[in-house]
Amino acid sequence: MPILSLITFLPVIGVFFILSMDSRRGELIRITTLLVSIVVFVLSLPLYFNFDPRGHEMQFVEKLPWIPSFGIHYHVGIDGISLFLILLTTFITPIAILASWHITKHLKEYMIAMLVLETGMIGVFISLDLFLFYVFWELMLIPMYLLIGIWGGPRRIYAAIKFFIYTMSGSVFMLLAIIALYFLNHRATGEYTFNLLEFYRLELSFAVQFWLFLAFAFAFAIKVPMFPFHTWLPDAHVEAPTAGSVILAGVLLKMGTYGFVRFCLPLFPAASHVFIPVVSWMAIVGIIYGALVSMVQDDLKKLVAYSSVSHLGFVMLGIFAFNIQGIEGGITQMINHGLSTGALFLVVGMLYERRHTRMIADFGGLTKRMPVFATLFLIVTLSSIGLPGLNGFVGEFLILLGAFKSRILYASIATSGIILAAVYMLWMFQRVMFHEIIHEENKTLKDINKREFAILLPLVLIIFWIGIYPNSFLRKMDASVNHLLKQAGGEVQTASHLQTQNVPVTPQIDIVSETETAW
Amino acid sequence: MTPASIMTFNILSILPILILSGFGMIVLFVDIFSSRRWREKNLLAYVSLLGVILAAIFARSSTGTTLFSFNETFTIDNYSLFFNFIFLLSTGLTILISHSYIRREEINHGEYYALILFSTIGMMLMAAGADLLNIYIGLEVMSVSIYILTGFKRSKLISNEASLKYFLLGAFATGFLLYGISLIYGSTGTINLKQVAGFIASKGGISDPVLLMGMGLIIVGLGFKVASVPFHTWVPDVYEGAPTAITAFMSVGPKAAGFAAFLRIFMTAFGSTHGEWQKIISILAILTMTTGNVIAIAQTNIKRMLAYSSIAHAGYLLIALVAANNIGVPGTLFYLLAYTFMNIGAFAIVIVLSRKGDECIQINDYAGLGFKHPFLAIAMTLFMLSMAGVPPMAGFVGKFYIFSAAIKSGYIGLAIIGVINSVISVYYYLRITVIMYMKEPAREFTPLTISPLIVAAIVISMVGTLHLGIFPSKVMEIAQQATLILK
Amino acid sequence: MITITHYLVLSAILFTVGVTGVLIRRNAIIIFMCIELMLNAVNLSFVACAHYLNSMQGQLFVFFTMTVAAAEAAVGLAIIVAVFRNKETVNIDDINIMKW
Amino acid sequence: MSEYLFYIVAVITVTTAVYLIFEKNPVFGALYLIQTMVSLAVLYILLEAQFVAAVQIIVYAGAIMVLFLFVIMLLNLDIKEEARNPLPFQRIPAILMGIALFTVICIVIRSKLLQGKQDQYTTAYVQSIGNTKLIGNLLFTDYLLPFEITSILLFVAAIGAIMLAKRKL
Amino acid sequence: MLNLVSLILLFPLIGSAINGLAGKRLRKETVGYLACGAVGLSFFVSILVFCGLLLLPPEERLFEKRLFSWIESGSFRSLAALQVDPLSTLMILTVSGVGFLIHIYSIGYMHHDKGYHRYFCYLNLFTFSMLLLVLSNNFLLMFIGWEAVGLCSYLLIGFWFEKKSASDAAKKAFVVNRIGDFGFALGIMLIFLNFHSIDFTEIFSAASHGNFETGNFAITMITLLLFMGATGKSAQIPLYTWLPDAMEGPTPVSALIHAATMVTAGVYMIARCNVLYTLSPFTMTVVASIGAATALFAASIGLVQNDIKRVLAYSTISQLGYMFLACGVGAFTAGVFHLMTHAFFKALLFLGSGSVIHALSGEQDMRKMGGLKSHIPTTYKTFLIGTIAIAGIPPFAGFFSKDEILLEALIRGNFIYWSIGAIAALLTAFYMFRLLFITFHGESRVDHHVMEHIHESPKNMTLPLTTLAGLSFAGGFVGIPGASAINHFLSPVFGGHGHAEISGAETAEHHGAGLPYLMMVISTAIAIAGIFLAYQMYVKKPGLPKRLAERFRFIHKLLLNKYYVDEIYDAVFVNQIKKISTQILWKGVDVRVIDGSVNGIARLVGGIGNIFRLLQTGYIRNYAFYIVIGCIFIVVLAVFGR
Repeated sequence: MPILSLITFLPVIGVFFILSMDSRRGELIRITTLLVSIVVFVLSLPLYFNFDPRGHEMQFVEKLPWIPSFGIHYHVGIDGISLFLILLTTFITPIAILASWHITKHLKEYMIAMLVLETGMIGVFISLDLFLFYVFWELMLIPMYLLIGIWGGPRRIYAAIKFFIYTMSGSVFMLLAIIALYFLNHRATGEYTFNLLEFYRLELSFAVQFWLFLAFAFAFAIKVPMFPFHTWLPDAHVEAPTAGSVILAGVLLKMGTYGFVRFCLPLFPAASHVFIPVVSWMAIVGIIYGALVSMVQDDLKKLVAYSSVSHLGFVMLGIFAFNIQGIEGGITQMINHGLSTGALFLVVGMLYERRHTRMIADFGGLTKRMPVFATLFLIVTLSSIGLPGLNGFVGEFLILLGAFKSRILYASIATSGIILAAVYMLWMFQRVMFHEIIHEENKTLKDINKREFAILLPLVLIIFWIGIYPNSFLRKMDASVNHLLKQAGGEVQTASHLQTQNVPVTPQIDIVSETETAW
Repeated sequence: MTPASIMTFNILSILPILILSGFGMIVLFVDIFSSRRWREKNLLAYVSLLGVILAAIFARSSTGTTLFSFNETFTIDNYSLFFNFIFLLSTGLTILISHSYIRREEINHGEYYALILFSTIGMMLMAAGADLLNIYIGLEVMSVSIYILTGFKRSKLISNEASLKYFLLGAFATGFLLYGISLIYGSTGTINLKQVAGFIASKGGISDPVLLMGMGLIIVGLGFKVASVPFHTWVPDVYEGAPTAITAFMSVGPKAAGFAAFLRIFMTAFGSTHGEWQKIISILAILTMTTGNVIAIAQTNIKRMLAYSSIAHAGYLLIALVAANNIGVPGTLFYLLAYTFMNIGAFAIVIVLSRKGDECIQINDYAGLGFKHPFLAIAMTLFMLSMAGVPPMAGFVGKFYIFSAAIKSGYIGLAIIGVINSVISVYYYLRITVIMYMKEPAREFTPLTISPLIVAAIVISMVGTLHLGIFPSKVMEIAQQATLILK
Repeated sequence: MITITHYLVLSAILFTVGVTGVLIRRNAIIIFMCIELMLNAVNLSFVACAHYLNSMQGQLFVFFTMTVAAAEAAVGLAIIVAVFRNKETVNIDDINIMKW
Repeated sequence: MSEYLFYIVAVITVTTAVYLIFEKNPVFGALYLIQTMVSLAVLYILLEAQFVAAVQIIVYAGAIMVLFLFVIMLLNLDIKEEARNPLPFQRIPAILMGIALFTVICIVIRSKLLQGKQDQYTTAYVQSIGNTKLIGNLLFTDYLLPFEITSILLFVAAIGAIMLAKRKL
Repeated sequence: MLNLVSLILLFPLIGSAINGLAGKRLRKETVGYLACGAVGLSFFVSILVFCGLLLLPPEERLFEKRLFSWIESGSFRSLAALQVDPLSTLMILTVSGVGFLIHIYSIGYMHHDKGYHRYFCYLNLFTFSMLLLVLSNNFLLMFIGWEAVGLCSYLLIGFWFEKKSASDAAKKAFVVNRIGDFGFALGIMLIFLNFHSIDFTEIFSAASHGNFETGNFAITMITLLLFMGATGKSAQIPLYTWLPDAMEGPTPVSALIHAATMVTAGVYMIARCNVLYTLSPFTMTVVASIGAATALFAASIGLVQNDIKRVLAYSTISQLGYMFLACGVGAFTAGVFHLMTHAFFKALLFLGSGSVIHALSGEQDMRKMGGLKSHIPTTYKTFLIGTIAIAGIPPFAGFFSKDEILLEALIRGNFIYWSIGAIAALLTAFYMFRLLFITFHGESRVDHHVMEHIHESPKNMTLPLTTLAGLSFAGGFVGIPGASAINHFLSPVFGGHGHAEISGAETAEHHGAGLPYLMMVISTAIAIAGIFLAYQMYVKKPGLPKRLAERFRFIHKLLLNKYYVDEIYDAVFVNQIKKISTQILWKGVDVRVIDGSVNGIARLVGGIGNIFRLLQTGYIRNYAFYIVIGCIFIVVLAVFGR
């Protein structure tokens, strides 16, 4: 059964269902969308159970010619790395849809956007053909852009455009790099293809790797977002509707880090090694910087958004540790961040729905009125802080351990991020949930209802699950990560000889031999 | 070639041209003899559409063959057929979107359709001409028809002005083109493209300044037609002033014809001396893209914005011309086809939304459209995103081919500037969607009367845009086949 | 001996004068006449080349150019007339509603 | 002899052309242009292009320029251009541009010309058959298509002239 | 019996879960009994485990119970496994035992509180975390417990979250602990890097088999980092500031934090890693110095505090300093011993003070107490016992342990350690009795309203008091010098080092056998001196303290304000960081620089567009001019550009 295609395109089929519905029948539309997304989730579960953790090869592969004249295929498959990101996507989407129950403005269009978004997101993670990947990569941009721009807050237009243009400006360079790879591959093998697995076999000169890495990394760094490219994130998060934020934080940001793992490292190992210091320092600055700026925010969503910058910094640090702990930690942390930050946005959204404000100063003392909510909020907060026993810790610890193994200094500085995490998160929690209630409006707040509980509970359960028994996740990715390390040149030590090489200051790219020019 | 040489003549090769000219006359006759009521019922449009369809059918029937007629001054090959198809498509779509527009603007005359058909003949001649004379005559037939069509709203000063500007500048630029042809003729002794190529081959490259200057002047003349900077200045004014349907037509048909001639001349005649002109064209490409995109950002009138966007697209196409390889040349064909769909689609929506006297063509007038007219808004979004180069729309695939071509031939800097430009372009294309979906309407929408013809045009454009975006393979293969002849 | 260069220089002079005229004149009709001058210059160049090349194509081209010029003249003058009807002027500096 | 003729005619041509671009009154402008065209016709004869020379006189100087004059009269335009010049800065650069263009062209055409294949239509050959006949021959063989297309062009021009200039449709 | 060990963890966890999830719907009694029962059962199992361990020969007293593999990644492996050995057994007995008593006490103390079930949920969770900490067999699992106690302290300190001070204190506790955890985490990583394992047994056997020479840099770094963790958790300089603030929680919580759980974790951890620490003399010096300094420093602050719980808090810090001093000089047994006795009497003192506070309807300021002796006799008596114990009067528990530490400090350390310890002991005796005198003796300064409600605490509160009083009295006998049961018991863990008797015997040869006894006398004398001084100042001449305070106003103020450490931290770190974050990073770098440049580019492009569109003048002549320029340009490029 072409299960990957099924889960990818089922939402699109759902779109057609919804299109046929009367836009006045809101409840029907909501339930249909939810059902579709749940079905997708259920269908994605066999991926986990039938996934063979022993092999690093792509599994559930489907390959059909798409644009044969260009060697472009509809080629999908997953390994232990993408597996969890797909599951995360299918898991987060129903939750996000459930969290959009209050949407009444243009509901039909909203739900369509959600479903198209899901297709785009899954597509990104399963594509093994770079052209296909790029198509999905851009495809998911549109619904997200609309979600922010139509259903967002007061500065939504600015945020939406910023989001779109930031991502676009990164990805066009990636497109060029993909095309360059295509021709390089042709020169090496004589075959025209966009097959990622074929590209893995390429042996590129350092100069070429250098530039291509830059192009790819630029696209991904914006998406992650890494430090100097992050400013779209707070705006996008603040303005996006709750579900938008959840998906943005839960899945979209992962595409950047996933891109590094899937493309930059195995395709350009030598360049990746050379860039370790750069990326690591960007990650570290992101960790500390995100945390510090997060600390002083007075808008809840902005705070969580900046905390994402910090968390994703950890992921990047782990990935560029170039050892198994770091990368496994990084992947785990991707999932963790999706869960806990997604949950935080949900929580903030619930507060926003009640009070129509996100200013921390407008809250205070909510625990008294909303004990259940407080408990769940606390768990989520703690997960975000990285409390041992909850999911965040597993990822962060492995990342730091991995980073520590490769560069002690980096890890030591980065570890201080966990202190800051506690500071900004707990301070926020304290200001929102503790103290006496000073605002009259807060005195009549209702605790969360069943739907909201149903939204948060699965997240919390998985937060505990990963925290207590992470091996059920780690085991599945072992083989893939090991293989990745092999492709990427293994532990960082093996790369030392690369750094002593004479790196040209501005490496020249030579894709085309003269004979190729004329046709 | 003796004076009494036997004329090689194949009726099949000029059949589409004959059909079109015949239908041009028929439309005029029908216009004279039909009653007002029939005219109201789109009769003229149907007749001309019939002509276009017939022409297309007969053009289709000669695919795969290469026919030289009139002693190799005129060729029907896959290349010209591909372009014929683009021209007929744009003509057909233009006819579809014209009807309600010209009725609203009270210029519903048979001459309108006849001129469109005649200008299509000019384009076909440009694409099929194997010597410079044919190309020149084709260019003139096309241009003169369009000068008239531009000024068709003769009671409107804006239309007169556009017409005058287009005419004066067009004639001026044609002067340069002609001068270029005369220099080429003087240098090589021939105006036949193949023979020019042969001359260059026999000399082992161009060293003759006269020939080089001729080539440069041809770039000027054709650059004017395809709206390349700095010969683009007529574009915004003329696009704004012309009847919107004609603007749509102008932005695809003549542009495609310009590129057809451009490619034919530079691939066939100057193909072996790629190095002589790639630098010039690449500078033009950079200037064209950048100017078009940057100024488009500052526009508030949608027709003007689309005009600058059309300039920018010409810039992308010039990249492919620079690359001039087996991806770039068919890529140009593909891109032009895609551009036909998306641009006419966009103008169709502009027509639907505008009022008599070309009101409501400020971008801000589209505020709140998104949920008031979801179909139109979705279609517009689709076209805008396609032009911005977002997958899975045709525009993306087109750009993909063009950048691939540039990279393949090693023009990485050009490709980088190209993608930066396409990021800039995202801004103004997105602005349309922003205004449609995210702004509150400034005023009530008066109910629109939408004729089925224009809906058909929009739907065809949408399907075309999506189909070319998702399944570009077939068309690209055909385009690749088509351009083999240019070698 | 009159060489082709003589003719070409003469043609170049005429062409340049025509171009300059287009650039500096403001009366649409005179501008149009300047364009005609450019075309004439080109024609001269064609005929001269044809003569020295012992070729006929140049003369043919000139024939077509003239035909085209006639057609253009008809259309162009019609346009000018149309403009004049609405604006009461043929001064192109007054004809710029559309800009920027 | 023909040398002197060339120089005389050339001077006349250039002079009238320059007069054209500096003449304020369009009527005189048109007349100067007619004179230019006639001079060119003389040159065509010098170049043994009798048919073209005839057409030049008949079509160009005769038909087209009369049309010009007709329109000038129709619109009653025999007045001077207004003194108001919104673009006073363009005059000098325009003339400089013209000179630059001319310089460039001159530099270019100083190079070796006529490297192309010499065709068969030598003076003797042409004279043996006749210029007009040869042109006619070519027009109805190789260049039949453009010839026919020009009919469409003229048709279009006719339609255009009517559409645009007719007072009432 | 040892297999039951996982039950020790399970009971409190279940108790916590039930109370947390369903406590709201349960009856108050059920909640209380459930919680107490859980810890009680846990205590009971601990005893069984203890017995089970005793049945084994001393060398084999090490038992591991593997539950499941927790985190595995490459060569890194962390099991969820429990380790039973004498040290952990001692700890679980103390923790569950004292914890049990505190639970019972809480039933009465918290009876009126609305968050009753929440409280017990946290309390059980706290016990669970601490038990996990001491039972874990590797560093990472220990780290879970380590952080979890931090979390529980956060929850409990901030239990009355509506009070700003409480929630502030809670946050402070967690954050300061996190700073320590930062070191601890780095320590774990460094351990893994050097030992390729994080299992205690593997690491310690590797370390003790001479793979690392003494003074090894890596080991020194590891131990220093771990010690950093310990300073956070066990409230040592410079990370002690959270502990006094932690008084904002309910009093039994303070008891739990100070006596049985949380703060002892640091000491436990260092004792657990004794093998590593002994390999690094430098770290040992650091530990001892910080311990000694803290002991003195905290004691000096304790002298002038007026909040009854605050005095006790500083006394805890001071006593913890002692324990570190002991560990730092290598006397791990003494440290652990003091940990245990301290658990008894500090729990007693806190619960006692809780009883006082309870009686006075929540009043904590000693200046508003006085003369309570007769009103709450049981509390008084037990409190007295506790005070004597902490002051170090024989034969109470505190005496033996403290005396041993001082002795070891002298023998293994140097005179300075000893003298600091002695001065601190003097101060301890003084301020504890000051507390006792001000609270229970002299004139009553209690409000009228409050006075009317004064009552002795209920049975379920006094019962733990008396039990703990008994333990405070008798608990020291397990460590009588010369026949120390605890030494024997712990010797498998501390092996060749940290064993008082062996080393004691060695040193005895140098210093003569009489030294221990001499020291006992001296320390007793010191304690008595302190008590006497307190008696003189607060009972005999109540005006004297005030005069002294005026005389040494600067010092008094300095002490009263706790050396302004909090203020300095605020000024130097907290405020600066906030300021930098807001002004420079957020509004500067983010908004100005990055967003500014991005928007600037956008504006620039738009601006260029607006300028360039002006070239589009609308004049045909201009357009023609552009064409000519372009033409010349192209021709020149084409002809001459080659």
